[in-house]
Amino acid sequence: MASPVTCSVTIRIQEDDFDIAREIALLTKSRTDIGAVVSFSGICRADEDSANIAALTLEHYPDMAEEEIRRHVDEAISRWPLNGVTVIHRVGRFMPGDNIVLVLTASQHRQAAFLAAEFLMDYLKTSAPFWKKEESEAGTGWVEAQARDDEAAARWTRS
Amino acid sequence: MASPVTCSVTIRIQEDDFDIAREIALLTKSRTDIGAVVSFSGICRADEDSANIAALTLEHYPDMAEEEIRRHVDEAISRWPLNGVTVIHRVGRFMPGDNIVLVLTASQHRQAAFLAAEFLMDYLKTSAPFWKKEESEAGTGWVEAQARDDEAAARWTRS
Amino acid sequence: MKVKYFAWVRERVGKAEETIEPPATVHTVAELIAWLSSRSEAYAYAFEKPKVIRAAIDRAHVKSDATITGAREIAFFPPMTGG
Amino acid sequence: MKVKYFAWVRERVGKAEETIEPPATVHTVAELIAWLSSRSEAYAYAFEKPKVIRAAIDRAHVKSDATITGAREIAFFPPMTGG
Repeated sequence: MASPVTCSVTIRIQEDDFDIAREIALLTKSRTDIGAVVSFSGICRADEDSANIAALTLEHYPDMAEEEIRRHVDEAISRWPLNGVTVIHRVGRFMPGDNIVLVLTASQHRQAAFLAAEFLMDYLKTSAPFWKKEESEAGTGWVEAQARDDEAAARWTRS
Repeated sequence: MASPVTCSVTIRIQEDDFDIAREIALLTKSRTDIGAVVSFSGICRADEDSANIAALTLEHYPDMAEEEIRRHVDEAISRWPLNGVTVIHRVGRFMPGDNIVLVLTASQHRQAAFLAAEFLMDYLKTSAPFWKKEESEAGTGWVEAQARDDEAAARWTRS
Repeated sequence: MKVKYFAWVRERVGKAEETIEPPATVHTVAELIAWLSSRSEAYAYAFEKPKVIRAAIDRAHVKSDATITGAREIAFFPPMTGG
Repeated sequence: MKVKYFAWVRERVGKAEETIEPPATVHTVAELIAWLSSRSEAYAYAFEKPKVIRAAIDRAHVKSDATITGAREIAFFPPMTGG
Protein backbone atom coordinates (compact mmCIF):
# COMPACT_ATOMS: atom_id res chain seq x y z
CA MET A 1 0.00 0.00 0.00
CA ALA A 2 1.26 3.45 -0.86
CA SER A 3 1.81 5.65 2.17
CA PRO A 4 -0.47 8.70 2.25
CA VAL A 5 0.97 11.87 0.80
CA THR A 6 1.97 14.38 3.45
CA CYS A 7 1.56 17.93 2.26
CA SER A 8 3.43 20.78 3.91
CA VAL A 9 1.58 24.09 3.76
CA THR A 10 2.96 27.62 4.10
CA ILE A 11 0.71 30.67 3.86
CA ARG A 12 2.06 34.15 4.45
CA ILE A 13 0.78 37.68 3.91
CA GLN A 14 3.65 40.10 4.19
CA GLU A 15 5.05 43.45 3.10
CA ASP A 16 8.53 42.05 2.43
CA ASP A 17 9.60 40.58 -0.88
CA PHE A 18 9.90 36.81 -1.23
CA ASP A 19 12.78 34.69 -2.49
CA ILE A 20 11.48 31.97 -4.84
CA ALA A 21 14.64 29.85 -4.59
CA ARG A 22 14.47 29.91 -0.79
CA GLU A 23 10.79 28.97 -0.77
CA ILE A 24 11.35 26.10 -3.22
CA ALA A 25 14.28 24.90 -1.10
CA LEU A 26 12.11 24.96 2.04
CA LEU A 27 9.44 22.94 0.24
CA THR A 28 11.72 20.29 -1.24
CA LYS A 29 14.52 20.11 1.34
CA SER A 30 15.43 16.57 2.39
CA ARG A 31 12.47 15.10 0.51
CA THR A 32 12.89 12.68 -2.38
CA ASP A 33 9.22 12.05 -3.18
CA ILE A 34 8.71 15.27 -5.15
CA GLY A 35 8.98 15.00 -8.93
CA ALA A 36 7.52 18.35 -9.98
CA VAL A 37 7.54 21.87 -8.57
CA VAL A 38 5.51 24.62 -10.22
CA SER A 39 5.93 28.23 -9.20
CA PHE A 40 3.80 31.15 -10.23
CA SER A 41 4.95 34.67 -9.50
CA GLY A 42 2.73 37.64 -10.16
CA ILE A 43 4.58 40.86 -10.86
CA CYS A 44 3.50 44.52 -10.94
CA ARG A 45 3.40 45.63 -14.58
CA ALA A 46 4.02 49.11 -15.93
CA ASP A 47 1.23 48.92 -18.48
CA GLU A 48 -2.32 47.93 -17.60
CA ASP A 49 -4.97 48.54 -20.28
CA SER A 50 -2.54 50.92 -22.00
CA ALA A 51 -2.27 53.28 -19.01
CA ASN A 52 1.22 53.81 -17.61
CA ILE A 53 1.30 52.48 -14.05
CA ALA A 54 3.54 54.38 -11.63
CA ALA A 55 2.65 52.34 -8.55
CA LEU A 56 0.17 49.82 -7.19
CA THR A 57 -1.14 49.62 -3.63
CA LEU A 58 -2.46 46.34 -2.26
CA GLU A 59 -5.01 46.53 0.57
CA HIS A 60 -6.35 43.44 2.32
CA TYR A 61 -8.67 42.13 5.04
CA PRO A 62 -5.99 40.62 7.26
CA ASP A 63 -7.67 37.81 9.16
CA MET A 64 -10.05 36.79 6.43
CA ALA A 65 -7.37 36.78 3.73
CA GLU A 66 -5.33 34.10 5.45
CA GLU A 67 -8.40 31.98 6.26
CA GLU A 68 -9.69 32.27 2.70
CA ILE A 69 -6.34 31.22 1.23
CA ARG A 70 -6.16 28.32 3.67
CA ARG A 71 -9.62 27.12 2.63
CA HIS A 72 -8.53 27.05 -1.01
CA VAL A 73 -5.23 25.36 -0.22
CA ASP A 74 -7.18 22.67 1.67
CA GLU A 75 -9.48 22.33 -1.33
CA ALA A 76 -6.47 21.95 -3.67
CA ILE A 77 -4.99 19.27 -1.38
CA SER A 78 -8.30 17.38 -1.46
CA ARG A 79 -8.36 17.48 -5.27
CA TRP A 80 -4.77 16.64 -6.19
CA PRO A 81 -1.99 14.53 -4.61
CA LEU A 82 0.26 17.37 -3.45
CA ASN A 83 3.45 17.17 -1.44
CA GLY A 84 3.61 20.87 -0.63
CA VAL A 85 1.92 24.22 -1.18
CA THR A 86 3.26 27.70 -0.48
CA VAL A 87 1.23 30.87 -0.98
CA ILE A 88 2.78 34.26 -0.24
CA HIS A 89 0.79 37.42 -0.96
CA ARG A 90 2.44 40.78 -0.47
CA VAL A 91 0.60 43.90 0.65
CA GLY A 92 1.73 47.55 0.54
CA ARG A 93 2.85 49.81 -2.28
CA PHE A 94 4.63 48.39 -5.31
CA MET A 95 6.52 49.69 -8.32
CA PRO A 96 6.50 48.07 -11.78
CA GLY A 97 8.73 45.00 -11.66
CA ASP A 98 8.01 44.25 -7.99
CA ASN A 99 6.81 40.80 -6.95
CA ILE A 100 3.21 40.67 -5.68
CA VAL A 101 2.25 37.03 -5.22
CA LEU A 102 3.90 33.61 -5.17
CA VAL A 103 2.20 30.24 -5.47
CA LEU A 104 4.32 27.09 -5.24
CA THR A 105 2.99 23.58 -5.65
CA ALA A 106 4.92 20.32 -5.38
CA SER A 107 3.75 16.87 -6.39
CA GLN A 108 4.98 13.54 -7.67
CA HIS A 109 3.67 14.34 -11.14
CA ARG A 110 3.56 17.52 -13.15
CA GLN A 111 -0.15 17.59 -13.98
CA ALA A 112 -1.18 17.82 -10.32
CA ALA A 113 1.36 20.57 -9.66
CA PHE A 114 0.25 22.61 -12.70
CA LEU A 115 -3.48 22.21 -12.01
CA ALA A 116 -3.19 23.08 -8.33
CA ALA A 117 -1.15 26.20 -9.06
CA GLU A 118 -3.68 27.40 -11.66
CA PHE A 119 -6.59 26.63 -9.35
CA LEU A 120 -5.01 28.58 -6.48
CA MET A 121 -4.19 31.58 -8.68
CA ASP A 122 -7.71 31.69 -10.14
CA TYR A 123 -9.18 31.70 -6.65
CA LEU A 124 -6.73 34.21 -5.27
CA LYS A 125 -7.77 36.58 -8.05
CA THR A 126 -11.50 36.29 -7.43
CA SER A 127 -12.02 35.18 -3.86
CA ALA A 128 -9.17 36.26 -1.57
CA PRO A 129 -9.92 39.67 0.02
CA PHE A 130 -7.22 41.82 -1.59
CA TRP A 131 -7.78 45.01 -3.55
CA LYS A 132 -5.46 46.86 -5.91
CA LYS A 133 -5.29 50.61 -6.33
CA GLU A 134 -3.38 51.97 -9.30
CA GLU A 135 -1.52 55.23 -9.65
CA SER A 136 -1.13 56.12 -13.31
CA GLU A 137 -0.89 59.09 -15.64
CA ALA A 138 -4.68 58.99 -15.79
CA GLY A 139 -4.96 59.39 -12.02
CA THR A 140 -5.47 57.10 -9.06
CA GLY A 141 -8.19 54.49 -8.96
CA TRP A 142 -9.22 51.08 -7.76
CA VAL A 143 -8.64 48.23 -10.22
CA GLU A 144 -11.89 46.74 -11.47
CA ALA A 145 -12.48 43.02 -11.28
CA GLN A 146 -12.12 41.30 -14.64
CA ALA A 147 -14.82 39.08 -16.10
CA ARG A 148 -12.09 36.81 -17.48
CA ASP A 149 -10.91 36.12 -13.92
CA ASP A 150 -14.41 35.06 -12.86
CA GLU A 151 -14.59 32.81 -15.92
CA ALA A 152 -11.20 31.29 -15.06
CA ALA A 153 -12.36 30.56 -11.51
CA ALA A 154 -15.70 29.16 -12.69
CA ARG A 155 -14.03 26.28 -14.55
CA TRP A 156 -13.07 24.70 -11.21
CA THR A 157 -16.65 24.56 -9.94
CA ARG A 158 -17.76 21.02 -9.29
CA SER A 159 -21.38 20.26 -9.97
CA MET B 1 -1.31 50.19 -31.44
CA ALA B 2 0.31 47.84 -28.98
CA SER B 3 3.98 47.25 -29.68
CA PRO B 4 4.74 43.63 -30.61
CA VAL B 5 5.82 41.38 -27.77
CA THR B 6 9.53 40.66 -27.79
CA CYS B 7 10.29 37.23 -26.39
CA SER B 8 13.74 36.40 -25.08
CA VAL B 9 14.63 32.72 -25.47
CA THR B 10 17.23 30.69 -23.59
CA ILE B 11 17.77 26.99 -24.31
CA ARG B 12 20.54 25.06 -22.61
CA ILE B 13 21.45 21.40 -22.27
CA GLN B 14 24.02 21.01 -19.52
CA GLU B 15 25.43 18.71 -16.86
CA ASP B 16 25.51 21.44 -14.20
CA ASP B 17 22.62 22.23 -11.91
CA PHE B 18 20.53 25.33 -12.56
CA ASP B 19 19.54 28.16 -10.23
CA ILE B 20 15.85 29.00 -10.67
CA ALA B 21 16.13 32.41 -9.01
CA ARG B 22 19.01 33.38 -11.29
CA GLU B 23 17.15 32.23 -14.39
CA ILE B 24 14.01 34.14 -13.39
CA ALA B 25 16.12 37.23 -12.70
CA LEU B 26 17.73 36.95 -16.15
CA LEU B 27 14.31 36.69 -17.75
CA THR B 28 12.66 39.58 -15.91
CA LYS B 29 15.61 41.93 -15.29
CA SER B 30 14.95 45.55 -16.23
CA ARG B 31 11.61 44.68 -17.85
CA THR B 32 8.31 46.01 -16.55
CA ASP B 33 5.98 44.39 -19.09
CA ILE B 34 5.93 40.96 -17.44
CA GLY B 35 2.99 40.22 -15.15
CA ALA B 36 3.36 36.47 -14.70
CA VAL B 37 6.26 34.04 -14.47
CA VAL B 38 5.66 30.30 -14.30
CA SER B 39 8.47 27.90 -13.53
CA PHE B 40 8.37 24.15 -13.72
CA SER B 41 11.18 22.11 -12.24
CA GLY B 42 11.37 18.38 -12.73
CA ILE B 43 13.20 16.53 -9.98
CA CYS B 44 14.61 13.00 -9.71
CA ARG B 45 12.34 11.01 -7.38
CA ALA B 46 13.37 8.14 -5.14
CA ASP B 47 10.25 6.12 -5.87
CA GLU B 48 9.07 5.34 -9.37
CA ASP B 49 6.35 2.70 -9.71
CA SER B 50 7.20 1.54 -6.16
CA ALA B 51 10.80 0.64 -7.01
CA ASN B 52 13.46 2.43 -4.98
CA ILE B 53 15.53 4.56 -7.35
CA ALA B 54 19.21 4.87 -6.48
CA ALA B 55 20.18 6.94 -9.51
CA LEU B 56 18.98 8.09 -12.91
CA THR B 57 21.11 8.61 -16.02
CA LEU B 58 19.97 10.97 -18.76
CA GLU B 59 21.27 10.32 -22.28
CA HIS B 60 20.50 12.62 -25.19
CA TYR B 61 21.04 13.27 -28.91
CA PRO B 62 22.99 16.50 -28.54
CA ASP B 63 22.35 18.45 -31.73
CA MET B 64 18.82 17.27 -32.30
CA ALA B 65 17.77 17.87 -28.68
CA GLU B 66 18.48 21.57 -28.86
CA GLU B 67 16.85 21.93 -32.30
CA GLU B 68 13.77 20.01 -31.17
CA ILE B 69 13.37 22.15 -28.05
CA ARG B 70 13.80 25.30 -30.14
CA ARG B 71 11.06 24.17 -32.54
CA HIS B 72 8.66 23.75 -29.65
CA VAL B 73 9.64 27.04 -28.06
CA ASP B 74 8.96 28.75 -31.40
CA GLU B 75 5.61 26.98 -31.56
CA ALA B 76 4.76 28.17 -28.02
CA ILE B 77 5.70 31.73 -28.95
CA SER B 78 3.41 31.53 -31.99
CA ARG B 79 0.51 30.33 -29.83
CA TRP B 80 0.73 32.59 -26.78
CA PRO B 81 1.91 36.17 -26.16
CA LEU B 82 5.12 35.37 -24.29
CA ASN B 83 7.79 37.77 -23.05
CA GLY B 84 10.37 35.11 -22.32
CA VAL B 85 11.02 31.38 -22.34
CA THR B 86 13.87 29.46 -20.71
CA VAL B 87 14.36 25.71 -21.09
CA ILE B 88 17.26 24.00 -19.34
CA HIS B 89 17.58 20.21 -19.55
CA ARG B 90 20.32 18.50 -17.61
CA VAL B 91 22.10 15.33 -18.75
CA GLY B 92 24.31 12.96 -16.80
CA ARG B 93 23.76 10.90 -13.66
CA PHE B 94 21.35 12.09 -10.96
CA MET B 95 20.44 11.15 -7.42
CA PRO B 96 16.95 11.45 -5.92
CA GLY B 97 16.29 15.11 -5.15
CA ASP B 98 18.45 16.41 -8.01
CA ASN B 99 17.01 18.86 -10.52
CA ILE B 100 16.55 17.46 -14.05
CA VAL B 101 14.66 20.04 -16.09
CA LEU B 102 13.56 23.67 -15.83
CA VAL B 103 10.95 25.43 -17.95
CA LEU B 104 10.30 29.13 -17.35
CA THR B 105 7.67 31.16 -19.15
CA ALA B 106 6.93 34.86 -18.76
CA SER B 107 3.93 36.75 -20.07
CA GLN B 108 1.69 39.70 -19.35
CA HIS B 109 -1.06 37.37 -18.15
CA ARG B 110 -1.00 34.18 -16.15
CA GLN B 111 -3.01 31.97 -18.52
CA ALA B 112 -0.46 32.31 -21.34
CA ALA B 113 2.42 31.59 -18.97
CA PHE B 114 0.72 28.49 -17.50
CA LEU B 115 -0.38 27.09 -20.87
CA ALA B 116 3.01 27.60 -22.51
CA ALA B 117 4.84 25.91 -19.61
CA GLU B 118 2.50 22.89 -19.74
CA PHE B 119 2.78 22.68 -23.52
CA LEU B 120 6.58 22.74 -23.38
CA MET B 121 6.76 20.12 -20.63
CA ASP B 122 4.35 17.79 -22.46
CA TYR B 123 6.48 18.03 -25.60
CA LEU B 124 9.78 17.69 -23.78
CA LYS B 125 8.47 14.43 -22.30
CA THR B 126 7.37 12.92 -25.61
CA SER B 127 9.35 14.57 -28.36
CA ALA B 128 12.74 15.83 -27.19
CA PRO B 129 15.44 13.15 -27.70
CA PHE B 130 16.33 12.35 -24.08
CA TRP B 131 16.27 8.90 -22.49
CA LYS B 132 16.28 7.95 -18.81
CA LYS B 133 17.97 4.88 -17.38
CA GLU B 134 17.13 3.93 -13.82
CA GLU B 135 19.25 2.16 -11.26
CA SER B 136 17.06 0.58 -8.60
CA GLU B 137 16.89 -2.36 -6.22
CA ALA B 138 15.29 -4.27 -9.08
CA GLY B 139 18.30 -3.68 -11.34
CA THR B 140 19.16 -1.22 -14.08
CA GLY B 141 16.88 -0.50 -16.99
CA TRP B 142 15.63 2.07 -19.45
CA VAL B 143 12.50 3.94 -18.41
CA GLU B 144 9.53 3.11 -20.62
CA ALA B 145 7.54 5.87 -22.24
CA GLN B 146 4.20 6.47 -20.53
CA ALA B 147 0.90 6.44 -22.41
CA ARG B 148 -0.29 9.29 -20.15
CA ASP B 149 2.53 11.48 -21.49
CA ASP B 150 1.46 10.82 -25.08
CA GLU B 151 -2.12 11.68 -24.11
CA ALA B 152 -0.97 14.89 -22.44
CA ALA B 153 0.94 15.91 -25.57
CA ALA B 154 -1.95 14.98 -27.87
CA ARG B 155 -4.24 17.63 -26.32
CA TRP B 156 -2.13 20.35 -27.96
CA THR B 157 -2.57 18.98 -31.49
CA ARG B 158 -4.34 21.46 -33.71
CA SER B 159 -6.63 20.01 -36.33
CA MET C 1 -21.72 44.27 15.93
CA LYS C 2 -18.49 45.36 14.30
CA VAL C 3 -18.58 46.46 10.64
CA LYS C 4 -15.47 46.75 8.43
CA TYR C 5 -15.12 48.47 5.08
CA PHE C 6 -12.41 47.92 2.47
CA ALA C 7 -11.10 49.57 -0.70
CA TRP C 8 -13.47 52.13 -2.25
CA VAL C 9 -16.30 51.18 0.13
CA ARG C 10 -14.01 52.28 2.97
CA GLU C 11 -13.05 55.47 1.16
CA ARG C 12 -16.69 56.39 0.46
CA VAL C 13 -17.96 55.56 3.94
CA GLY C 14 -14.99 57.51 5.30
CA LYS C 15 -13.92 55.01 7.93
CA ALA C 16 -12.35 51.53 8.08
CA GLU C 17 -14.54 50.13 10.84
CA GLU C 18 -17.19 50.98 13.37
CA THR C 19 -19.55 49.35 15.84
CA ILE C 20 -23.23 49.55 14.95
CA GLU C 21 -26.53 48.54 16.51
CA PRO C 22 -29.04 48.09 13.69
CA PRO C 23 -32.73 47.91 14.66
CA ALA C 24 -34.30 44.48 15.20
CA THR C 25 -36.10 44.77 11.84
CA VAL C 26 -32.76 44.36 10.02
CA HIS C 27 -32.26 40.62 9.47
CA THR C 28 -30.22 40.15 6.30
CA VAL C 29 -27.10 41.55 4.68
CA ALA C 30 -29.28 43.30 2.06
CA GLU C 31 -31.40 44.88 4.80
CA LEU C 32 -28.27 46.01 6.62
CA ILE C 33 -26.99 47.66 3.43
CA ALA C 34 -30.35 49.45 3.02
CA TRP C 35 -30.29 50.60 6.64
CA LEU C 36 -26.67 51.83 6.40
CA SER C 37 -27.50 53.67 3.14
CA SER C 38 -30.24 55.59 4.94
CA ARG C 39 -27.83 56.96 7.54
CA SER C 40 -25.99 59.55 5.40
CA GLU C 41 -24.97 60.54 1.90
CA ALA C 42 -21.57 58.93 2.41
CA TYR C 43 -23.15 55.52 3.09
CA ALA C 44 -25.67 56.01 0.28
CA TYR C 45 -22.76 56.71 -2.10
CA ALA C 46 -20.77 53.68 -0.88
CA PHE C 47 -23.74 51.36 -1.36
CA GLU C 48 -25.31 53.02 -4.40
CA LYS C 49 -24.88 49.83 -6.44
CA PRO C 50 -25.69 47.14 -3.86
CA LYS C 51 -25.25 44.32 -6.41
CA VAL C 52 -21.58 45.17 -6.76
CA ILE C 53 -20.94 45.04 -3.01
CA ARG C 54 -19.53 41.83 -1.56
CA ALA C 55 -20.03 40.89 2.08
CA ALA C 56 -18.39 38.60 4.59
CA ILE C 57 -19.73 37.51 7.97
CA ASP C 58 -17.13 36.47 10.49
CA ARG C 59 -14.56 36.26 7.69
CA ALA C 60 -16.47 34.04 5.29
CA HIS C 61 -18.08 35.19 2.03
CA VAL C 62 -21.90 35.42 2.22
CA LYS C 63 -24.66 36.36 -0.18
CA SER C 64 -26.95 39.34 0.34
CA ASP C 65 -29.77 37.19 1.68
CA ALA C 66 -27.59 35.78 4.48
CA THR C 67 -28.86 36.40 8.00
CA ILE C 68 -26.83 38.71 10.20
CA THR C 69 -28.19 37.20 13.41
CA GLY C 70 -25.35 36.31 15.74
CA ALA C 71 -22.73 37.92 13.50
CA ARG C 72 -19.80 39.45 15.35
CA GLU C 73 -18.06 41.01 12.36
CA ILE C 74 -19.55 42.01 9.02
CA ALA C 75 -17.35 43.32 6.21
CA PHE C 76 -18.31 45.14 3.01
CA PHE C 77 -16.01 45.48 0.01
CA PRO C 78 -15.89 45.62 -3.79
CA PRO C 79 -15.11 42.54 -5.92
CA MET C 80 -11.65 41.32 -5.10
CA THR C 81 -8.65 42.12 -7.31
CA GLY C 82 -5.73 40.37 -5.61
CA GLY C 83 -3.29 37.83 -6.96
CA MET D 1 25.54 7.99 -44.56
CA LYS D 2 26.07 8.29 -40.82
CA VAL D 3 23.82 6.29 -38.50
CA LYS D 4 23.45 7.02 -34.77
CA TYR D 5 21.89 4.84 -32.09
CA PHE D 6 20.64 5.91 -28.68
CA ALA D 7 19.57 4.36 -25.37
CA TRP D 8 18.80 0.62 -25.57
CA VAL D 9 19.05 0.62 -29.38
CA ARG D 10 22.68 1.74 -28.94
CA GLU D 11 23.28 -0.88 -26.25
CA ARG D 12 21.85 -3.69 -28.39
CA VAL D 13 23.62 -2.66 -31.59
CA GLY D 14 26.80 -2.32 -29.55
CA LYS D 15 27.93 1.01 -30.95
CA ALA D 16 26.85 4.66 -30.80
CA GLU D 17 27.39 5.45 -34.46
CA GLU D 18 28.78 4.15 -37.72
CA THR D 19 28.94 4.96 -41.41
CA ILE D 20 26.94 2.66 -43.68
CA GLU D 21 26.37 2.22 -47.39
CA PRO D 22 23.03 0.48 -47.85
CA PRO D 23 22.26 -1.01 -51.30
CA ALA D 24 20.32 1.12 -53.79
CA THR D 25 17.22 -1.00 -53.16
CA VAL D 26 16.86 0.50 -49.67
CA HIS D 27 14.71 3.62 -50.01
CA THR D 28 12.80 4.14 -46.78
CA VAL D 29 13.48 4.13 -43.05
CA ALA D 30 11.54 0.86 -42.73
CA GLU D 31 13.65 -0.73 -45.47
CA LEU D 32 16.83 0.51 -43.78
CA ILE D 33 15.70 -1.09 -40.50
CA ALA D 34 15.05 -4.38 -42.34
CA TRP D 35 18.43 -4.24 -44.05
CA LEU D 36 20.26 -3.43 -40.78
CA SER D 37 18.38 -6.28 -39.03
CA SER D 38 19.71 -8.71 -41.60
CA ARG D 39 23.32 -7.85 -40.83
CA SER D 40 23.73 -9.62 -37.47
CA GLU D 41 21.95 -10.90 -34.39
CA ALA D 42 22.82 -7.68 -32.56
CA TYR D 43 20.97 -5.56 -35.11
CA ALA D 44 18.11 -8.04 -35.29
CA TYR D 45 17.74 -7.81 -31.50
CA ALA D 46 17.89 -3.99 -31.54
CA PHE D 47 15.18 -3.78 -34.19
CA GLU D 48 13.12 -6.83 -33.19
CA LYS D 49 10.05 -4.60 -32.61
CA PRO D 50 10.35 -2.10 -35.47
CA LYS D 51 7.09 -0.35 -34.50
CA VAL D 52 8.67 0.74 -31.22
CA ILE D 53 11.70 2.27 -32.91
CA ARG D 54 11.69 6.02 -33.58
CA ALA D 55 13.82 7.56 -36.30
CA ALA D 56 15.19 10.99 -37.14
CA ILE D 57 16.71 12.15 -40.42
CA ASP D 58 19.08 15.06 -40.15
CA ARG D 59 17.81 15.74 -36.62
CA ALA D 60 14.09 15.86 -37.35
CA HIS D 61 11.58 13.15 -36.40
CA VAL D 62 10.38 11.07 -39.37
CA LYS D 63 7.98 8.17 -39.88
CA SER D 64 9.05 4.76 -41.06
CA ASP D 65 7.89 5.42 -44.64
CA ALA D 66 10.13 8.49 -44.96
CA THR D 67 12.68 8.34 -47.78
CA ILE D 68 16.34 8.17 -46.83
CA THR D 69 17.50 9.61 -50.14
CA GLY D 70 19.90 12.46 -49.52
CA ALA D 71 20.02 11.90 -45.76
CA ARG D 72 23.36 12.67 -44.15
CA GLU D 73 22.52 11.45 -40.64
CA ILE D 74 19.90 8.92 -39.59
CA ALA D 75 19.26 8.17 -35.91
CA PHE D 76 17.37 5.29 -34.31
CA PHE D 77 16.12 5.33 -30.73
CA PRO D 78 13.32 4.18 -28.42
CA PRO D 79 10.40 6.44 -27.48
CA MET D 80 11.71 9.45 -25.62
CA THR D 81 11.56 9.73 -21.84
CA GLY D 82 13.06 13.10 -21.05
CA GLY D 83 11.64 16.03 -19.14
